[in-house]
Amino acid sequence: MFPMLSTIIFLPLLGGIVVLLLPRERVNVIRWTALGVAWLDLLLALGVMLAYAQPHPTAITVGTVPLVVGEASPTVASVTFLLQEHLSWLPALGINYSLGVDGVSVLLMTLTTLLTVVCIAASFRVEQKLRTYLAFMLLLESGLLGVFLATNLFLFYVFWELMLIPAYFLVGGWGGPRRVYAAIKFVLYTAVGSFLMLAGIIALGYYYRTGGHYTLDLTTILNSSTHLNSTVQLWLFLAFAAAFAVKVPLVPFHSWLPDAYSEAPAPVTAMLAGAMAKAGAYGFLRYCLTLFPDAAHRLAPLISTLAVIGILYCALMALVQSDMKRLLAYSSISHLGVITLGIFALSAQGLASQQGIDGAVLQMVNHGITITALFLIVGFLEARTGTRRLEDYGGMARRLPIMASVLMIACLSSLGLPGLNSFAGEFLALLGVFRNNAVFGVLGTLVVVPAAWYMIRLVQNTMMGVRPAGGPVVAAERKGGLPDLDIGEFLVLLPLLVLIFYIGVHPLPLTFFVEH
Amino acid sequence: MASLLLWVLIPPLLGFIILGLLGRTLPRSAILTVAWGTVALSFLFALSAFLSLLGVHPDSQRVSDASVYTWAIAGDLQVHFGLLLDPLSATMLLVITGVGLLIHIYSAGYMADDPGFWRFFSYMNFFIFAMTLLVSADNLLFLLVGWGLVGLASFLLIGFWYQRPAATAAARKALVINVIGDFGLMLAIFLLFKHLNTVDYGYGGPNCIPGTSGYGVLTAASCQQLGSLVSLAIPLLLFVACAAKSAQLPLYMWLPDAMEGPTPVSALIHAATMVTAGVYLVARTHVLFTLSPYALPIVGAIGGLTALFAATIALTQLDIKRVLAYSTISQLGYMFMGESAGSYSAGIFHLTTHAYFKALLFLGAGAVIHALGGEQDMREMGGLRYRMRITFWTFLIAVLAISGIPPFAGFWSKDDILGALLTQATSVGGAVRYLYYGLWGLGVLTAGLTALYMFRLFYGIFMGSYRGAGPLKHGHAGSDEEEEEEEEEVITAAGRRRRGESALYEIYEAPAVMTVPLVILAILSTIGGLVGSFALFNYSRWQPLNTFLEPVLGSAPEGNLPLLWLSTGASLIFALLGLLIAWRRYGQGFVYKESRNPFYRLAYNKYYVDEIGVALLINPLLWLGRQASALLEGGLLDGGSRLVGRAFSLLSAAGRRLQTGYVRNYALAILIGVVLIILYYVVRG
Amino acid sequence: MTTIPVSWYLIVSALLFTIGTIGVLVRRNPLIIFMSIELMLNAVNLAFVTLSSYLDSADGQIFVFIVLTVAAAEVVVGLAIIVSIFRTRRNIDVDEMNLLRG
Amino acid sequence: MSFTYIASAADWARIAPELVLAGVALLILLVDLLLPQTGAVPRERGAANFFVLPLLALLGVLGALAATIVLFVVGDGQRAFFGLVGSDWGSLYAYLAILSAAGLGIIFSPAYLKRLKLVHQGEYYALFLAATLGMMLLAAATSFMTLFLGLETLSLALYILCGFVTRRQSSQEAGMKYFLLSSFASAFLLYGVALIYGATGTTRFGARGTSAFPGVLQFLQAHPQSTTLLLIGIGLLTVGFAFKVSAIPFQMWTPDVYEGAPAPVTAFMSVGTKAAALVAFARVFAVVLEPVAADWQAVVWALAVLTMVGGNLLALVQRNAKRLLAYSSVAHAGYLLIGVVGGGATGLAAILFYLLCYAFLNAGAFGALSALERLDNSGCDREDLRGLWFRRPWLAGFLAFFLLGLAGFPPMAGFAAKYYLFFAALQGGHPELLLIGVLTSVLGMYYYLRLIAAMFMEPAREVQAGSLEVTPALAVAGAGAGAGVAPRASGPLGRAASTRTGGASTGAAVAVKTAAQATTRRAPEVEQAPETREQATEEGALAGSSLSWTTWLGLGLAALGALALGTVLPFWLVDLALKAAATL
Repeated sequence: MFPMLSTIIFLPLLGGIVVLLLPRERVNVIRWTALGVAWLDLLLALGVMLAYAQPHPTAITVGTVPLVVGEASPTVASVTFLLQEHLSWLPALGINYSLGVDGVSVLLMTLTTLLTVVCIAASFRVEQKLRTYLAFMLLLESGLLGVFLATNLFLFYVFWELMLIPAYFLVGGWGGPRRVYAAIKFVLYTAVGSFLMLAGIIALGYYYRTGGHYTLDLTTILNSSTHLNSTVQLWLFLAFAAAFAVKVPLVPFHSWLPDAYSEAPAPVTAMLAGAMAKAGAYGFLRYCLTLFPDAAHRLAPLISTLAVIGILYCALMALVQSDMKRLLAYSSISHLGVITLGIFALSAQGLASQQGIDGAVLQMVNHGITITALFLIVGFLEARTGTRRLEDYGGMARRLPIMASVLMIACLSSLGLPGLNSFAGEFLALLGVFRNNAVFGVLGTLVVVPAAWYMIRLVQNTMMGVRPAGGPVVAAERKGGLPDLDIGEFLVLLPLLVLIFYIGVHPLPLTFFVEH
Repeated sequence: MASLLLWVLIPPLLGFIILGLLGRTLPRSAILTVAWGTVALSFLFALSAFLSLLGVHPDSQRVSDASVYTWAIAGDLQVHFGLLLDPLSATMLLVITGVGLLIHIYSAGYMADDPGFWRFFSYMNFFIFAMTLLVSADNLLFLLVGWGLVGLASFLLIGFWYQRPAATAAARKALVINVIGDFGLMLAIFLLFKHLNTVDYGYGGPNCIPGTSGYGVLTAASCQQLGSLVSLAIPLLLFVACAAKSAQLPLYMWLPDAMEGPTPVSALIHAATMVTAGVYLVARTHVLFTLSPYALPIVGAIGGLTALFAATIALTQLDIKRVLAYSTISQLGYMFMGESAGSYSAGIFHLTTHAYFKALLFLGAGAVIHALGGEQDMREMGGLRYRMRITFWTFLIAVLAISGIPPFAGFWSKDDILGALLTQATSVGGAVRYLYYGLWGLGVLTAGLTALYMFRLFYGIFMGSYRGAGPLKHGHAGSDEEEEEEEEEVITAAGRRRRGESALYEIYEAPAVMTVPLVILAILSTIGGLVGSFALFNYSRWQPLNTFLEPVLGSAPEGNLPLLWLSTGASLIFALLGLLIAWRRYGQGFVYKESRNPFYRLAYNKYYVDEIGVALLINPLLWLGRQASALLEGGLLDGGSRLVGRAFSLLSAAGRRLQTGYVRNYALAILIGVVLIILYYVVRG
Repeated sequence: MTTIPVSWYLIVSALLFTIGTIGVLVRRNPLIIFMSIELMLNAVNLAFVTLSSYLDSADGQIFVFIVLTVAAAEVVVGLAIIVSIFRTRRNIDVDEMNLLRG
Repeated sequence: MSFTYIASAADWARIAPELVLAGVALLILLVDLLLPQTGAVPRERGAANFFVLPLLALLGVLGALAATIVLFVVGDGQRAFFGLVGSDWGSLYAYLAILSAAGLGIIFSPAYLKRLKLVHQGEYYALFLAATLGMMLLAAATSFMTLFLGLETLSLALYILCGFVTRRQSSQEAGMKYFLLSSFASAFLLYGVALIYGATGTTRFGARGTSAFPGVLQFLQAHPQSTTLLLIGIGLLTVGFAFKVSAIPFQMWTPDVYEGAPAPVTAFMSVGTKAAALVAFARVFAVVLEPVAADWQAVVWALAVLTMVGGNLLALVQRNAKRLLAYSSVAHAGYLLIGVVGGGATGLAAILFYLLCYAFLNAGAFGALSALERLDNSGCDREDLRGLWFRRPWLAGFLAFFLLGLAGFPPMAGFAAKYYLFFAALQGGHPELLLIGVLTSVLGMYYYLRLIAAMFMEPAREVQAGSLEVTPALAVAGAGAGAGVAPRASGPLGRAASTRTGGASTGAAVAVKTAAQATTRRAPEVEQAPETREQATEEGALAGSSLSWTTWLGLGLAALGALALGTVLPFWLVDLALKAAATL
């Protein structure tokens, strides 16, 4: 069988190498090559998505997880990976090159490829070290796709770390004045978590051994009759959760995020927030929940509490930021809290809530779309005026009507306006949470109020109100440097806008993927 | 049949999309064609839906549910986008599209000079879409969608003149408070789903079997014992949403500020339709409100308090739109009082009549403001009856209607409510009955106050002699920045403007496009009450609205005749009393006197609620946020990370100091290592 | 003639070794330091010979030859280095050599 | 006592790799004499020194490698010369690492020597091969005698190589320090050997599973109760090994020597010595002294922990890249000691595999630095590395690649190796070592990334106040600021990433270019006068991308090796290591 998933993962990597080898002066060739690669990858991913949507009789159910619960009748869901690829790598240690997609990863894979296309297209104005920049973007895509598609824990970890390298270089190499600090802080925070996860993975492989055979294959582990005792589960869960909690991030492990997001160039921030943060949530869902159900049950209140604190606390933080990117960064943490909450919406019996999971995954996609749009718009705005401070703006809608409309739509989506995409995800996730734990549900739902507040503040302080009397914005305007969105920028944002509306009106296809 | 409703929804949506995307490039006539045409179409479809419903017999069959598409399936949650056609939604649709159409027409005149003409109409169309969606949805989720979207429309239209800081602030306030309502509604939906596993309304009789057609929260509510806490929480959470949307205590603050929007917006959204969504929701889900014995009394108490509270503020306001805004709040309180008495049809009835006369009031006020070039202060008005005759007469009709003077519309509906309250008070037992007596008293008192402040307003605008200085040159359409700069000039020149009678002749009646809707609404305000109950005259066969709504809302408790007459008499007397006082004080024209009466100051300053809210809630929250941002984020987390880094650096630097570069030190280190190891072995061995 | 107990040899060897160690630590001239190291090696040689004789095993004696050879080689290399340093610095005090530190 | 000398041809065949090296080393000395050293082409530039000799040395290494591989395939794995030298797979596996490092070191040498004008190359390469030979002997030693012999062979050769840059005081100092301290430590080791000899009556190790050549192992298996003599012997032995693998607190020589020595030598010795010493360490402790493991495990455990923590900690604030790598190699020694503590086949296999991976990464990193080092041993400070990416992108890229590999990022070899090692720790029943290793790796990540940040994310260093030169970068930045784009002129990268084209970003671009030139043309700092002129020409050689092709070859090979070891090869290399470890 054609190794479709490997192709999807490694195509950007190869593309990145090709881009690096192109002659430096041929700037347009470089840009379009990178974009072409990203597009091709998106098309492949869409192909896989379509294939996945077909009824698949050949699917082999590879494991069962006590995961899904209807209110009355708990049922056991099966995990089915399609398009599996399997190559022996280090069988002695249970390490294999195995890939596969299920409904969740097919969505996140497509999201990643889409966001890469968008972010690369949005990076057309980058001039500094263009080839390297684009190569790193593509490498980042490869890493992310690997994370979503790997079904062997070792392989997963390899990709998990692999995506850190380009992210580090992108933040640190092309970022703002405090980029070095931000980049190193980002990597170190992440590293503490991921190294603990590494310890966890090693230990997991060690515990899942049968007669001297170790295994790290998810499929094998899920089918295994070995049942870890609850203490081991607890420690392993914590080790894994450390990595995911930093990546998502959960409060109080989020200190790296505002720095990294605000220092990185806008398209990179968009990738980090849109796609990379999802890797953490995906990890929670894919690994923490399925591998350690008992520990998840025991620790769900803890994680949920952190998530709720993060939701409300970061909403408050977003409310008082004056830097637009920091505002969005905190909003991002707040929204990801909802996702985490949805994932850990476990019932009293420790079974996950289908609505919670559906909503969380939906929200991963939605947040990816929305936050990307927001960061890109803010990036466009900053590129025109050179400032991100809200106080410097005001009344821009008159000069930038299209940008104002687009920003408005993205903000509305972000604040969870019913009828737009985020609402669908948030509603389902919070519904799931509420069903199983009313307190978390209520507190989580409360976020809609500050979310509306800070998002509207963002729109109003930039686009509405009185125009500032002086400052960088006026200076930019005097120089004529304040044009509205041009066609290129608009086209970059267009797919995101379309999805914002489409998913809001009809989220069914997405929930279909999650449930099948 | 219900699929007909789809055609009510689609035209305004299309209108919004067309105007939103292309409006900038279209000529005015095209914009108006699209905007009017789509709403008119919508109205026609609503009318035909209504008529088709009338053609169905028996009455209990007058319900039709059409599923359009599946929104999402998540586990055992299935949400379909479906439309429900029943008497309630048909009535609401008729009111919304009808009044909406009139206001669309009116707006063409009012907004004629505004550069954001296209934007205005696209938002207005969007609002019609959202509101029709809200009332025609057949499940709570799409109700929530509509609920949120009308909030958005309201936000967009309040902040229509986005360069005015006051407008944007008002818009933000409206949105945030409305979102608090959404929050309540979401929680209510969660709670219902948790216990009943569905978000559909359901139709037909009680149905306890999940999955069957007609199963829904309304039909299944009685099946399960929900427990007293849950059965109280559900209606209260729903009422949080209603209170936010319908500006009830304590979430009413946004509505007066919302008057920053263009006046047609105030008429359509903040008087006639959107703010009544709460009333609609209570009526729609009244089954849930009866689950707990405490729910309806609480609703009534809040409604009654709001009615009185807002009326007292309205007594003192000088901005004519603010007077109307507080009057709206007060009237909405009335509607909730009526519903709390179990007479939901009375609430809906008042909703419809209120839509007529309050829209008329706002549009009349709009005409005045338009004529005065944006002036909204009562002190700068007076004597306009000579220059604006149509406006004068129609406004008078509206004032009479709202004051509850027979035979105008308001009399009938208000009477219905008060009668229902008194009936309820006499029929229920226990302590609750005192509440209802109290509510009735509040209602009667408020009726008097209503007449007082409305006639104060009326006299202030139209009677006496003109006190202003002619129309402001630059009116409400202040969104051009060039104009902004000139505005300062006008203000500095204001001192030189002529004042008094001579200036009056610069004022002209509004164009026909504005006066025609006024006339139509005046007619409706006059005869609109006739669809209500004639129970007062013991003519029980003539209560078309009640009968029509009965399959949905159930029958209101039957009152006895003397009681109803007592109620009517009392309210009429109070209303006339109010009128009399107003005539005595303001009959010769409104004179503003600074009053030192503390109660007056209190009411004039709206009981300082906004200030208290800002001081107690908003500022501490923001302060907390800023402190946390500085201390927790900057100090503890970021500083902590740095501190850890610093600690390691210090350790490292200390370690480096040991690395002296002297061979003999190194040798010593080796020796120390040797000694330690040997010591270990010696001790061990 | 009474045989001297093995332990005495070993004690002497240990003493020699210790003296060598102290020499390395306290002297600043690399030549003398190196001589101290040679002393340590010879202390080991003494131990080897003693043990070889005691155990009646040739290994120890062979080892001594190897150590001697190696020590000779070390002398060659060490002196070369010292000379080389002396050429450039005119000073071979080890306490002067701390360009590299930290 | 009777001596019988029987050495069969098979015995000689078993040490074929060593023989090849010894032969070629002698050959090089001969060829050096025969090569034309005078005439039209001066020594400093002639092909004789910079092509023939290194090629010969490389051929020697390749020959040894070939012999190793042949032995892998057809060798009998028996011990040679009455159990003095092993030819088992474990030794052979160690040869792979040692020879890889030697090969890379040799490839990096010509360019470096040419730049520093070091002409005595016959000795250089001969000593290089001799040191390699010593390392192999040490790794393959199955008797304390051969062990000591190997140790001294490698040390003696390295003393000279470290001090090879005679015009550089730091180089001489490095040689001297290494010489004194290493001899000192050897004496302890030797004393330990003597005591063990006294306790067990033999200097042979003895092989597992066979009693053909009985040794210490057999003795201990028979008498598992340890005597004081034995214990003290073990303790002193530990010191000797700990010194060679630079475990804390015996690590102090490491940074000084690594910094002072010529970079290619450091590249070689940092890997080779460590590999040889660790294999010997592992063999002696985890195999031979295994019966008394309970006695020494605590000590080695403490050494491992101290070394992991201390090595990483000390590296944190290092600003000199060579010293930093030296401390990092200390830290890596700590990780490797985990394998010794964990023991068992997995632990030993993990050590072997780690060493092989580490060879490519570390040699590569030092090799990249060899292209930067100047005669006065400067050029490797973080300040010098700032903005390297803008001046020499590929070199910076390679260095970053190796540093990331050392930091343990997949897919480079470092990660796979570390994974295996930590796994071994868990399997050996030491989860705490796993945890400590993992956490100290975070510390490690910081300094590697900080160095990378300097190269990639910081502008080339600004000239200190008082300097005569005003860099064009500053001038342009100043002009940019004058034009009202001050916020963007903050650094060459500035916000150019997301800003649209405008005066500012072109200004920034110019700033980059000129800054790069400025740094490369930067006048040497105030140093010893005689060196200034040389250095000026040396700077010329450093400028631009005029790296010698040999350096590129070395970097490329190292990178390829590191990548292959991390991704494709582990499949069978780990299996092989596992099998090899069983034969140690």
